[in-house]
Amino acid sequence: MRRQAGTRTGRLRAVAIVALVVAGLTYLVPGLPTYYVRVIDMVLIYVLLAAGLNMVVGYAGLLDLGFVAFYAIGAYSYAILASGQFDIHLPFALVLFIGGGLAGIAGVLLGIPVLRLRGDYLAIVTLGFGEIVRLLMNNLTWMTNGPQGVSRIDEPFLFGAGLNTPQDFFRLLLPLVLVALTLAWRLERSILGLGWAAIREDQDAARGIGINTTIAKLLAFGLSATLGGFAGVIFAGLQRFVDPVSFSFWESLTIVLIIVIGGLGNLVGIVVGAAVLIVVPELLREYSEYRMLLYGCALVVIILLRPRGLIDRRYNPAWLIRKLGWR
Amino acid sequence: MTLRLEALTKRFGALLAIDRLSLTFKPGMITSVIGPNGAGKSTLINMCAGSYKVSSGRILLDDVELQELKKHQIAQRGVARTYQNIRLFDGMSVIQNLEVCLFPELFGKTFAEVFVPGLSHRMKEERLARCQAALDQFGLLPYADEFAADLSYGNQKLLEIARATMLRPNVLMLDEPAAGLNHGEKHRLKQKLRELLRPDLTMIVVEHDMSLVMTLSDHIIVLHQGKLLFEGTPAEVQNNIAVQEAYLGSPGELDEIREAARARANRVRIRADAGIERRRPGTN
Amino acid sequence: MRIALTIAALAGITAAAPALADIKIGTAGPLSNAEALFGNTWQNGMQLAINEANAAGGINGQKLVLVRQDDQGDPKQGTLLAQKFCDDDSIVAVIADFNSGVTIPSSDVYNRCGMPQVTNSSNPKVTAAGYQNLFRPIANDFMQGGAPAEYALETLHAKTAAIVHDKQAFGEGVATVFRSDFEKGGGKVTSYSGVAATDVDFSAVITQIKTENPDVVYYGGTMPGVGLFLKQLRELGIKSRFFAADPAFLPDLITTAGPANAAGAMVSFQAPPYDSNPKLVKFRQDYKKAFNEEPGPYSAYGYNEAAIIIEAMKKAGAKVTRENIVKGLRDTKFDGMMGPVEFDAKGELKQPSLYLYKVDGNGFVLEWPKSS
Amino acid sequence: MTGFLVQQLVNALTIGAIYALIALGYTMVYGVLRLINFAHSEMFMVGGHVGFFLLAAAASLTGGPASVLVVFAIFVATFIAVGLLGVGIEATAYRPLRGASRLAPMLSALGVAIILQNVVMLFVSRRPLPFPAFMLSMSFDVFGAVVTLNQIFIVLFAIALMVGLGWFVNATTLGIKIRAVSENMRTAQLLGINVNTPISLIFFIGPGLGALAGILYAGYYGIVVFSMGFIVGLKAFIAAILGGIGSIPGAMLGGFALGILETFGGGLLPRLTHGAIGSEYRDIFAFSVLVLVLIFRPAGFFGESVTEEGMVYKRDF
Repeated sequence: MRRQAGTRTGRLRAVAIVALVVAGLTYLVPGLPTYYVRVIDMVLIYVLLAAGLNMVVGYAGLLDLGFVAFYAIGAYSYAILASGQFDIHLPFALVLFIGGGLAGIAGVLLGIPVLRLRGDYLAIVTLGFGEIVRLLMNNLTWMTNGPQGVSRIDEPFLFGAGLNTPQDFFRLLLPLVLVALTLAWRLERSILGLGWAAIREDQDAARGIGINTTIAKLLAFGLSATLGGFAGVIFAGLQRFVDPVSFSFWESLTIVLIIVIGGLGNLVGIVVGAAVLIVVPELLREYSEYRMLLYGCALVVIILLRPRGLIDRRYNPAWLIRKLGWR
Repeated sequence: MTLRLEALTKRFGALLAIDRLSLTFKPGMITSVIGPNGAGKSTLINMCAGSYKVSSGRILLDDVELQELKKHQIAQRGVARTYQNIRLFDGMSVIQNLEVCLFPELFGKTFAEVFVPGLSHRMKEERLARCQAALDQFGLLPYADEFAADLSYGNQKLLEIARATMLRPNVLMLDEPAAGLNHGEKHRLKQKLRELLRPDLTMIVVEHDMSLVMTLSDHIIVLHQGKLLFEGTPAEVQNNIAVQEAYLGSPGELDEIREAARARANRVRIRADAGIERRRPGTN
Repeated sequence: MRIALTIAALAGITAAAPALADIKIGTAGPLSNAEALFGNTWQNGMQLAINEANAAGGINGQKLVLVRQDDQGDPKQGTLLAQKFCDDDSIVAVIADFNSGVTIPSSDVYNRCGMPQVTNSSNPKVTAAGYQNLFRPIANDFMQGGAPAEYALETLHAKTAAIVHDKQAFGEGVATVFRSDFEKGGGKVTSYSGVAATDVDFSAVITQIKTENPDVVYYGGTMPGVGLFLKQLRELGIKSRFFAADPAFLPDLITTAGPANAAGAMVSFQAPPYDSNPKLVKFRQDYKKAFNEEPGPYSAYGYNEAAIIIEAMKKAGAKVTRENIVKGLRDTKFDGMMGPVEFDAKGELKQPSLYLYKVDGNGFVLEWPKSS
Repeated sequence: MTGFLVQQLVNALTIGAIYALIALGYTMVYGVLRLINFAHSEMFMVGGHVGFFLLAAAASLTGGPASVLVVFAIFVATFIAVGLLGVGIEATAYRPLRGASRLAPMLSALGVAIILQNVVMLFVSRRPLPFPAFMLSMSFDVFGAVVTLNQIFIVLFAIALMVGLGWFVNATTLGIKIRAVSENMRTAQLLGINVNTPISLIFFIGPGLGALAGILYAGYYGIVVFSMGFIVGLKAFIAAILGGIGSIPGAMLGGFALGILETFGGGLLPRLTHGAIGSEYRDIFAFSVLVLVLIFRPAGFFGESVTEEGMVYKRDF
């Protein structure tokens, strides 16, 4: 706890290291075979999603099994607002905020009725919400094209440059994810983050020390959903095709898997979790149809060996920051 | 501040836990609430804290009607409490248990805290400084970074009181603070409560340990079946037949009262220990 | 473009080199989800074609290899796989994907690396982008849904139709075509309902249909849904003529629904009867020999698609490169197992053929030959 | 119209009975371990396949269609086989995780589900297998509705099983142990009950019933396929929640309720709204009802609804 502000040299070192890593990545990764870059893009998108879900599940202790709904809302906002669907062609940057906003609003709207629910009942209601959203996307054909999906989505433009290769998206995603993680971390250790933790540990006692649990929970739902929305918009921009298949209940479970396997509530763990859960299935590709079988085995083994997640909670961002010598 | 109850009533279905109770708790003194099991002591605290809804009657903090308010609003009005079986935030560190109490005060600044560079750390340090002071006051500073659940039972009790004091309370309600404490711990507790008492603080203690009650309290309220049986100074209470009857059904010596109380205290200790067992953070 | 050239150069070298590397063809389809049967038997069909080509000495001495991948019918994985194939220079052509929802995004990727892509997805949108490297040697949904409508109107003189689809890209696609064509032809659609692809209990919808008592019932969807739907349709005593699309061209349809219930059901398929054409008879025998099971609904298509690529490779001559294969495909002109194959500018089949079969006993008999 | 309604009702009860049987497995496991057992749906699927092969074997032995006795024997055999599978899974994949975060066993169950599904797909059959009808195909006309013998059997058999289970849990010592454990595992332990026995028992009965549901389902629709578990399982779980998870009558009621919701959602909605809301809105309808029920009655129909007062909001996973 008692950390004194780091020395100037320490900070310089930290900055240098981070800058070096980021620069290195932005220089090296695009040099990799495009397939790897695409995989890394996917990992980053799932890091965004997981960081979002983690706010609700990891910080506030509210189990949400329908998180994919917000991902879908984000993706469909870009698909509808930047394609021939209604011949609307808004700029990517704008839709990024619209999509995030819409998802955030949806998050709050979902939050209001479920405030009283806890644990698995909450889980099931959110599951239901997720399915409802997916089914709506599948049924509201006039808006979403139903199962046919929205194709020929505009190529995203950012600062006048077109984003069409996975490399471009990596250059967009890396800083975005870093910012998101930083903010999530600052949020975690902010007073609101502590409030969430208190609600997670003992909601009644949390009220007893004057925490307005209603506001705190709605903020958790809203903020996490917003992140999900961002991820969705970027996904739609990368795929340039969106259909309901991509937002099944299975996706929600994958995101829950990521945060649990990484280490619930630990941002470092989340990054590792996302990497593992996206890369492992890719590594198993050569086994073609045996792939999912092996994937299932891998899941069970990992969970049995490390039920509290791959990354121990003491290796959290604070530890990272100390190691870097920032403070 | 003064806490006044007016014709306060609480029903659980058919059971009448508190029956048209009117009382006044004055600031600057320690008021103990005693009475046999089921007299409605904890119910009283739970209503004042907003954990239970009031069936009828009013709870007035000076002239604010608490029964109208939500639980967190009551807490924000400076009504702090501890729980009969400890309710700490087990998965959080000891210091975080106090830090989070600044939520009502600092929540408005969250946005700035998250987005303004550097501010996050500065605010954190300020908070920690305040909490460390509070911890130090209760001699818990050495445990600052441990999990609340890993503290000894006595220290958990202290931490809970420390947490309550973090709210800068006007009313401090302690539900069986001594239950399960050994002799030395009780002694320290007594001193601590004395230190905490400020002229503007109304301290309410629900306790079974008669020796503690008699030596600690300035004023004692005896409840029986949800009604006020008697109130007065410790001396007056000790010499009151009605009180003894309430406890033992027949007139008896005060030692017997003490005996009964100690026996219960032990039971509580056992239950509470089981409680801790149950609340080890079995989580990530 | 540049990539394609470099690859061309590389491939040129390998072709010249004495040590002959294998020529790889990639394919991606659903192998581990509910559609695993389709994906697997589809790829088996390709395997068969490739085995035959290898038996015949391969392509100018080089052995052909089929790289089978699983996309789980998931667009995200489809694009990842597309990239994987693109990056792998030894892959000179792909047969991908099975689901339209996967092919649409993956074709973007394949197009960037000039990968010759032969697809099995029948959704009209697939070719909307007009990619020059994308070819579809099968009839699209317009044909698939249109022919039965025409037949119902002209041959059966049907006036009313109830339409059900499984809310999937394919099922809804053909169902909408059937509806519009049926209505254009003056027929009346009594109800147009969607069910879930995973459904097995259609009694709710069927009970509704029963009250409409339509002349024909069209089901847009895949197995086992079709079979169960037909079974329950008959069990609830609806005698209307039943139509389904090519996923139902399977013995499973009859076993699932039961011969009595299946009798008279109409199924559209893109190949002439297995016994009509020696190639098909042989194919069926070979398939059974190779995989000791009946061919799946798309095995014949898979075989055909692989055969088309092999044909194009032969044209490519010494340099079996992505570029040359695309050229080869462009001017494909050969008589495939399922009829003449020739592509128009959009990469669509010039003369897509469709046949309507009628369930009779334990088999299908040709009811309505049609070629436009 | 009456025929229409009766028909829909019969359909609803049949599928509802199957949901209810599966829901029992979820509800019992949840009642004790508070675990959403995602693998349970695959027990149902495996059950269907085991039944298929036993019936096929019986047919090849006796030649003609299986007799009542044989069918009964097959039911018992399937129940035991899948029950043992369930016990094995609990011992290997869940027991080591007791005391860990409650999410861990849930996700381990998910992994098991994936494994089972793929094993059946890869090593048994990708193809939907035509399930032999073990019931005489007899049907009656009730108010213009077609009611098959099979449907009647399914409903009655399911109800019988559930009543039997209810009796077992309430009357027998083992059953009482189970209830004790589900009331409060720690107290049960303090009382010297070896909690593993009841838990294993639950993981025997639950999957067993799921497997029977699998056979009934397969017999009713005449098909088994490796992918049949997930959706049905999900719906059965929702039925369990609707009824109030942890309660056996609740599971029963929830099953029938969901069955009715679905069939009427699919059959009646289009009618009432004159096609404005098509049958494709069936699941949305069902899920919406679920959400509403939980919001207004957070513990389902039969679950003991905790009042704001009794509630201790400790972290729950």
